[in-house]
Amino acid sequence: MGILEVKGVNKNFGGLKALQDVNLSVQEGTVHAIIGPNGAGKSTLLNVLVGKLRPDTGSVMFDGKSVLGRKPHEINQMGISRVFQTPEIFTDLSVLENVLIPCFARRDGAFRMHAFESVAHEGTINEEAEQILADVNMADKRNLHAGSLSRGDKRRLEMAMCLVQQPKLLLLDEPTAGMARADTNNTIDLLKEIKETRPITMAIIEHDMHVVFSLAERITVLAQGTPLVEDTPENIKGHPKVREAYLGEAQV
Amino acid sequence: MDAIILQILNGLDKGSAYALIALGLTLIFGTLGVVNFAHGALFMIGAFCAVTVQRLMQLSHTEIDESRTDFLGNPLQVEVPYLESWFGPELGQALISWSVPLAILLAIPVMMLVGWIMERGLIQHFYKRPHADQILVTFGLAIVLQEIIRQFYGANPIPTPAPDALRGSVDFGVWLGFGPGVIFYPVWRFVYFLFSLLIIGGVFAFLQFTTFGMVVRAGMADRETVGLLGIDIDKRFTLMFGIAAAVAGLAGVMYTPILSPNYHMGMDFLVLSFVVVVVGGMGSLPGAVLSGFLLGIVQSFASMNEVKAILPGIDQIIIYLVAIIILLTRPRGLLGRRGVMEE
Amino acid sequence: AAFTNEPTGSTVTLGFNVPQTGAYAEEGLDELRAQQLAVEHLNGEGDGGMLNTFSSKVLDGTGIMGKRVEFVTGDTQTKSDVARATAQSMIQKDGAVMINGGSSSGVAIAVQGLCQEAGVIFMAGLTHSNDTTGKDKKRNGFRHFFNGYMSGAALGPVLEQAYGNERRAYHLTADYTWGWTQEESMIAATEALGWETVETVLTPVGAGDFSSYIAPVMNSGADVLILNHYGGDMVNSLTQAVQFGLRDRQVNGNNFEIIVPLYSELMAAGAGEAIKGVYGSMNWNWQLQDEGTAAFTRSFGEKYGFPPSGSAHTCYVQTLLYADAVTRAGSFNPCAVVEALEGFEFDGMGNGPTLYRAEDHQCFKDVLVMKGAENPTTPFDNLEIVEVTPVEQVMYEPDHPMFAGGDLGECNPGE
Amino acid sequence: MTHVEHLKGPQPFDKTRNMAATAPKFLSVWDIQAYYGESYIVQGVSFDIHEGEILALLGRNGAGKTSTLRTIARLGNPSLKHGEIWLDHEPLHKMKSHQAAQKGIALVPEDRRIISGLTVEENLKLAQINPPIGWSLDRIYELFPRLGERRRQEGVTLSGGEQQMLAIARALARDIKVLLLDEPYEGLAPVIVQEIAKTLELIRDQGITTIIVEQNAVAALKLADRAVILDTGQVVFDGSAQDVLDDEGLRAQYLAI
Amino acid sequence: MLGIGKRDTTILLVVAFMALAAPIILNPFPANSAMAQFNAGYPDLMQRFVIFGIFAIGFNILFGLTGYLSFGHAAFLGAGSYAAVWMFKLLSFNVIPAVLLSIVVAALFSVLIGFISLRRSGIYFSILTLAFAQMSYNLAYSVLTPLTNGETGLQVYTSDPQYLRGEGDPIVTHLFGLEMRAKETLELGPWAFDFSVGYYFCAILMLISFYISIRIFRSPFGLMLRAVKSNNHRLSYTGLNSRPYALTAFIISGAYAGLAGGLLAAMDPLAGAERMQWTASGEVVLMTILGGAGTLIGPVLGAGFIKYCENIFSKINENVLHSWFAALPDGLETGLVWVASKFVGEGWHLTLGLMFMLVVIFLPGGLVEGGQRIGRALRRRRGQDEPGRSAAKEPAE
Ligand SMILES: Nc1ncnc2c1ncn2[C@@H]1O[C@H](COP(=O)(O)OP(=O)(O)OP(=O)(O)O)[C@@H](O)[C@H]1O
Ligand SMILES: Nc1ncnc2c1ncn2[C@@H]1O[C@H](COP(=O)(O)OP(=O)(O)OP(=O)(O)O)[C@@H](O)[C@H]1O
Ligand SMILES: [Mg+2]
Ligand SMILES: [Mg+2]
Repeated sequence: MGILEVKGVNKNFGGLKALQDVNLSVQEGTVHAIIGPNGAGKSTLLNVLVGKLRPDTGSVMFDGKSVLGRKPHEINQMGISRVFQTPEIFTDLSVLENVLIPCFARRDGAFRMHAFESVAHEGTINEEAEQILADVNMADKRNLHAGSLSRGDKRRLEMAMCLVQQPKLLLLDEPTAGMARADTNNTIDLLKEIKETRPITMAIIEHDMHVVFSLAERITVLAQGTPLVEDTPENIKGHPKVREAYLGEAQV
Repeated sequence: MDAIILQILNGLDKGSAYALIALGLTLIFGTLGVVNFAHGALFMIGAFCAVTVQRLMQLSHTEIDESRTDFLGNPLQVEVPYLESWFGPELGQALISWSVPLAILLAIPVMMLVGWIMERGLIQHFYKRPHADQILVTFGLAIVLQEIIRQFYGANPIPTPAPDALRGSVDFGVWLGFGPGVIFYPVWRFVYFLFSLLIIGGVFAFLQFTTFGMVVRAGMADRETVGLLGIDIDKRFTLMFGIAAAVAGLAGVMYTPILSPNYHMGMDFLVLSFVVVVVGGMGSLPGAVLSGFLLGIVQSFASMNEVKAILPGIDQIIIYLVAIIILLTRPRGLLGRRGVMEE
Repeated sequence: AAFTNEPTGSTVTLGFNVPQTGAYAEEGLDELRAQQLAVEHLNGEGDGGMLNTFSSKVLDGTGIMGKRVEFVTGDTQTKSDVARATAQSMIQKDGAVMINGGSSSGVAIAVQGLCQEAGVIFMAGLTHSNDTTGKDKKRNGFRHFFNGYMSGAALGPVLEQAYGNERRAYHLTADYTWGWTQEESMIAATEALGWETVETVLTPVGAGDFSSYIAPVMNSGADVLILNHYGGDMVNSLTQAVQFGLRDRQVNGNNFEIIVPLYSELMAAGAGEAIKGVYGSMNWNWQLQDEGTAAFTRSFGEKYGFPPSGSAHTCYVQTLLYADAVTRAGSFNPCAVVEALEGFEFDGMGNGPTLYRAEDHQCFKDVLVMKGAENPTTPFDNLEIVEVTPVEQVMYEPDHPMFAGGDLGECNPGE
Repeated sequence: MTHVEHLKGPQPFDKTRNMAATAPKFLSVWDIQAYYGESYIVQGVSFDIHEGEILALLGRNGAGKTSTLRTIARLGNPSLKHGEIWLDHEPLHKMKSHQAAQKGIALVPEDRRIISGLTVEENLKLAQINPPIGWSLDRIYELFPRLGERRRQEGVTLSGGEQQMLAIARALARDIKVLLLDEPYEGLAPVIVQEIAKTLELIRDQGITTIIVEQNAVAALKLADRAVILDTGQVVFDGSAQDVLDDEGLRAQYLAI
Repeated sequence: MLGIGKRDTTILLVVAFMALAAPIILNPFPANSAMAQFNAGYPDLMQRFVIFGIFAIGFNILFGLTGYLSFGHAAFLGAGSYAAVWMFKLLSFNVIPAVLLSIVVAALFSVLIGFISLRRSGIYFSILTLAFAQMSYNLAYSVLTPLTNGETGLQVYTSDPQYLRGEGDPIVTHLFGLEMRAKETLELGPWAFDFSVGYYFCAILMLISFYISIRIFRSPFGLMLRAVKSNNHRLSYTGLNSRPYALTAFIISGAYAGLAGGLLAAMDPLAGAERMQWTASGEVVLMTILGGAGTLIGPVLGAGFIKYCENIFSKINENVLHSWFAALPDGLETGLVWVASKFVGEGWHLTLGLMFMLVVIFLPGGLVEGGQRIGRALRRRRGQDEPGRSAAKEPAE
């Protein structure tokens, strides 16, 4: 029994079958990669997991509880965090504030008044936030407006926002897309380090095979809304169907 | 039965007024995304185009009538319109009485010009600014326009009757098979109703059968990208603004025989027109028109004695009540598009 | 000081609180013109206007009790809140001893209450609701204008003569205090003639388009429509009723008629042709033939180029009356002024002999019944006087049920 | 040249400053300086490209690549305060973005900028409203069959990769001289990346000049003739693509690969 | 100090100083001089400054922080006023129960309206709030007259019960016997300064409100509200429920509006229906934007600005203008008076409209930005300009 169990999930958009009978089991503490051609339904699957979309049929169990029908914030409070494909950050706030918010969310839950405390006086929370910014190499940008960051920096910020929540399950939708190679490598290291220091499970969608094969322990290949194969990285590399449908002549 | 038909008629012409005002507003607000608090002022300026034409046609020279005296006991100065002295009193008066429809000819260029100046001079700098700033600047503009009109025309309502030929009312019931004298309806209100259908149809056709509408919608969603595709969106926005101003102005011109224009009539309509547009759904022209007619008819029915007997005062709040109900049951009004002014 | 804003220098300040923006702006500005003229006359400038015809002769053109009259103005916007704020500023900042003006009952009652609390004299401008000198009367406030009851009482006989005793009336009434008292008064007056009241319908203030209220009138069996509306509402409802062809119709064998209980010159101008032949009442009109009216119309007309409106007259007269009362009392103390004005009888200010009744501070004088002129020669005589109803006919007891419930209270001189 | 000098008026384009190449240069960017509000981001970038060349514009996150492309495409933000851009003897620096586009510039922006509220097909049609018009819709759908299948779907609901295809297709729908690609491979499956690389070669064969910004530097360099590397808004390298591929020191220093 | 940062403390101290010294600061001109027209230091206007300041501060907590633009806040102002006047009518003229009840009533009312309206966002939310407020206004104006006394406004009559009224209690509003209208006038040569009890009562409440608003701005709660404005979507995927945050902000700002309404009644015990009209809701929106939405002090500035125009400019009539320009040659005088009269007195709306436009065109951040620009210009003079590449745009204070 994995920490995340997806069973028989279907999702149609009008006539389009975006997800067809998807079954997926992610084991606690592993890094599970989901790859597949564009439009295969990977992001749709993540949308189902975080409550952005409701599947037409099927069940999604996390940690033994169903996530279906819960609001996104409730799902997050269960321990699922997500990095989006197009960065979702608080563009009007400073970089530091962007990471403070998830810190508070983790400590205080979905809603708490706290109208009379001062953000500046929250010692541990500020420390945590500073620490994560240092981890993603953004400490020097802490006072910038998040909206004025370059695209790569926005992605790093969003990663930081999710990591700082110390979720049980971290969903990463192309976390390193648009990131400079050096930072991609840093990110890989960071994710590896986090995985070693904390009990965290990750599901990652990536088209960058370097990232996938550096991190993943299991890989599910999704094509046209259905899982094609699920296997270890080694086997996937050589899988002829996968090569044809997805990898092409890519060097992996 | 006749009472119901009468209220439907009333609702239709109230509705056509709402729809026409909302149509213009939706072009600016729902399509260009500018919260234009000066829209009422455009309506008002249109109405004053009619007043201006009337005044022009009544331009007079004075003749002294020694046989009568004025309030100070001096010989009476009689104003004789030039039109009367040129064409004789009968024909002259008849011509003057056509000033409201004739004002359409003046209103179109004037309103396009006003729209152009407003957009180029002011609004274009506010497309990217927060809605709050748009509210402040257009509200300021509305006040300024209103005060300017007041300087010229005073604060009192100015009677602007319909042409003699279209004045009175017709026995509409007879056409429907009722007895004579049961359903009377003013001719001018029919004219207004038909006129608004014409304008609404025209605007729809223009936006539907040309790519203009699509480009403007695209431009509103993402000006920058549209520019990258070689389209000069500014020009189209300006034109759109001009059309919206003209629609508002024409609505104003034709409404003057129903409502004597005064300088603050725009403000009086402002809130209502926003309600109509939003209930119709942001960004939807059919929505605005539909909601205009719907609210007009609902309001007419709410003003019936039978209804008011059960719910006193319902006619005062019905529009808002219906607005609340619609917005709560349909998240984006009747036909609103997703993502327009939802943040 | 012995009382609020006791004038200590060589001048005395009056506060003219009128609407200068909003729907009643023109009315307010006309009041302001008259008030300014009154100040000129008090200070001995101009031709003296009604000072020459006023039966009390204590004013001599040297200001009030030798103090030169100055004035401050404010914009009420026809909102009670704002009107109180401007009145406050006149009292607190400018040291005004008297507030005069306004063109709606709500504002008048609100400001009257304020003046009572602050300890200054209030001379109400245009306010026609019975309540101003009825349930909301105050010792420090006086009203020169007539009221809804008097309109009804004056119109009654004229309507009887013109339209007979067998009419059926339909009321459209503005849905607020003034409208209600006006409707009540008109119903009382017309039912006394034997008329039947078919229906009374409340209409929202500022409705703009009254078509859905007018349409049902046609088949209600009524043959008279009474529009208890004022200002823009009256202009619109009357114009639209005419547009619906009501006046061209025959009902119960009678010509359908429309009545507007309260007329004003500006409303008449706004309604244009629609007023032709429509009856209504008025406090005063420049076409009156008495000496006072002639004198005032002349000095106003020469200064501004058009004749004064009824509300201008009210404000002008009240300013003079206040000055006169102070002079007769020999003091600016509001309580002394109240005493001098209560029960004061005079003549020469238009409308013939006039009484400021002590019991309710309502002014009693002749009331005019007007009719829209068929062939006006100038923009100023679109209304004609059809009857000057003598004061006895519009008199009522201070405890008349329509005015009951109020209490003048004590006079308040302030600090 | 200082800021003040610039204010005196446009400087004549320096015709003597030329690269060693033989073909006449086609797009010239000369000392452009651009600001976001008060922040100085593009700090005097200059380079030239010859007709039909592919130039790879590389650099770290925040180096100013996107800003440079946006400046060339004449978008208002960042605002160009100094410098000149010439395309085929046309002074782009004096134009607005729609005029530049009509002269043949096309930018495929980094976040794709698919227009919400419009279908896939409308997004493409929009590109063909003003001349010059390029590929027909049929031809586009032939190249990207996926878009053909989804032509009635609202553009923004496409998957990330599909949106990228649409963005490129939108550029091809116009008859362009210069294609500015901002991270075209981002979010695309490896097979598609290969497809697109082929398409770009096809585009080059048609004589379209291309500037490509890409984090996948190796892929970009393989495709490109020349490379320019930016760092903090300044050009730190300008040379042949092969040189960068060969020079490990350079790559390590500026690209960390 | 007081649990707020140094900069905030400074702002608070400045505001406190300005508020407490207002009777002097606002009366800079000798009482009999021609410029005395511009003096604003009389109790009624000063009270309005701070009361509308409170209204705008509260509104800013909703609009400035969460971005939800309510067009119906006047309903809470009106509800507060009515509640307070009813307290005067039923209990006594003591302001404490009145003000407390006005806050409670407005807060309850805002729970109701907020709960429903917050189901929608953006313009749909604005129109919902507008619709509720307009309904309240229309009902208060006519049908609810027994409760509101309609057009005339609710006031206290001598016949009202006033069950708690003590024997010697004043018959005007008071604080345990201290009359709100009581004032001390300090005459210094030609200058006269009025220190009124009512004003200081309001000013102190304003300072408390302002302090609370600073605390909210700097609190985690305030941060969440700003996050709601910035990216509601992200907020929910971060595990936060934006609805209760927005609703709480709505209720807080409703309570502020109620307090303001209660104070209006406490200073002048009359509550008119037009306090609930859309123009009144619009006014607080304008105040907030004009001053600078989302800034601490902006709304107070905006409120002061608009009330100043309304009360001071509208009173400058031609007579006053003539007295100003009397020294000039006749023709010039008439000309100047003619021009000036278009902008003051009956033309004061024109000035207001122009001011709105000018401020928003030239000072996109409102009056606060004007202040910042002056500050920056001064600093630049002193040569402390920061160097080029600093994208650091300080988040609004
Ligand atoms: N709201 C929607 N309405 C209609 N179709 C949709 C919607 N959302 C997604 N789709 C379609 O569903 C399919 C799956 O989309 P999804 O975003 O899950 O793909 P993906 O695997 O994440 O692809 P990529 O790697 O390109 O991001 C796509 O073809 C897309 O066009
Ligand atoms: N709208 C903006 N306002 C202010 N500064 C901005 C803005 N956009 C970008 N910047 C800043 O300009 C610099 C250059 O950004 P740019 O987007 O050009 O970088 P880039 O090279 O494209 O980076 P990436 O590879 O991450 O996309 C960055 O420091 C960024 O923070
Ligand atoms: Mg995806
Ligand atoms: Mg970039």
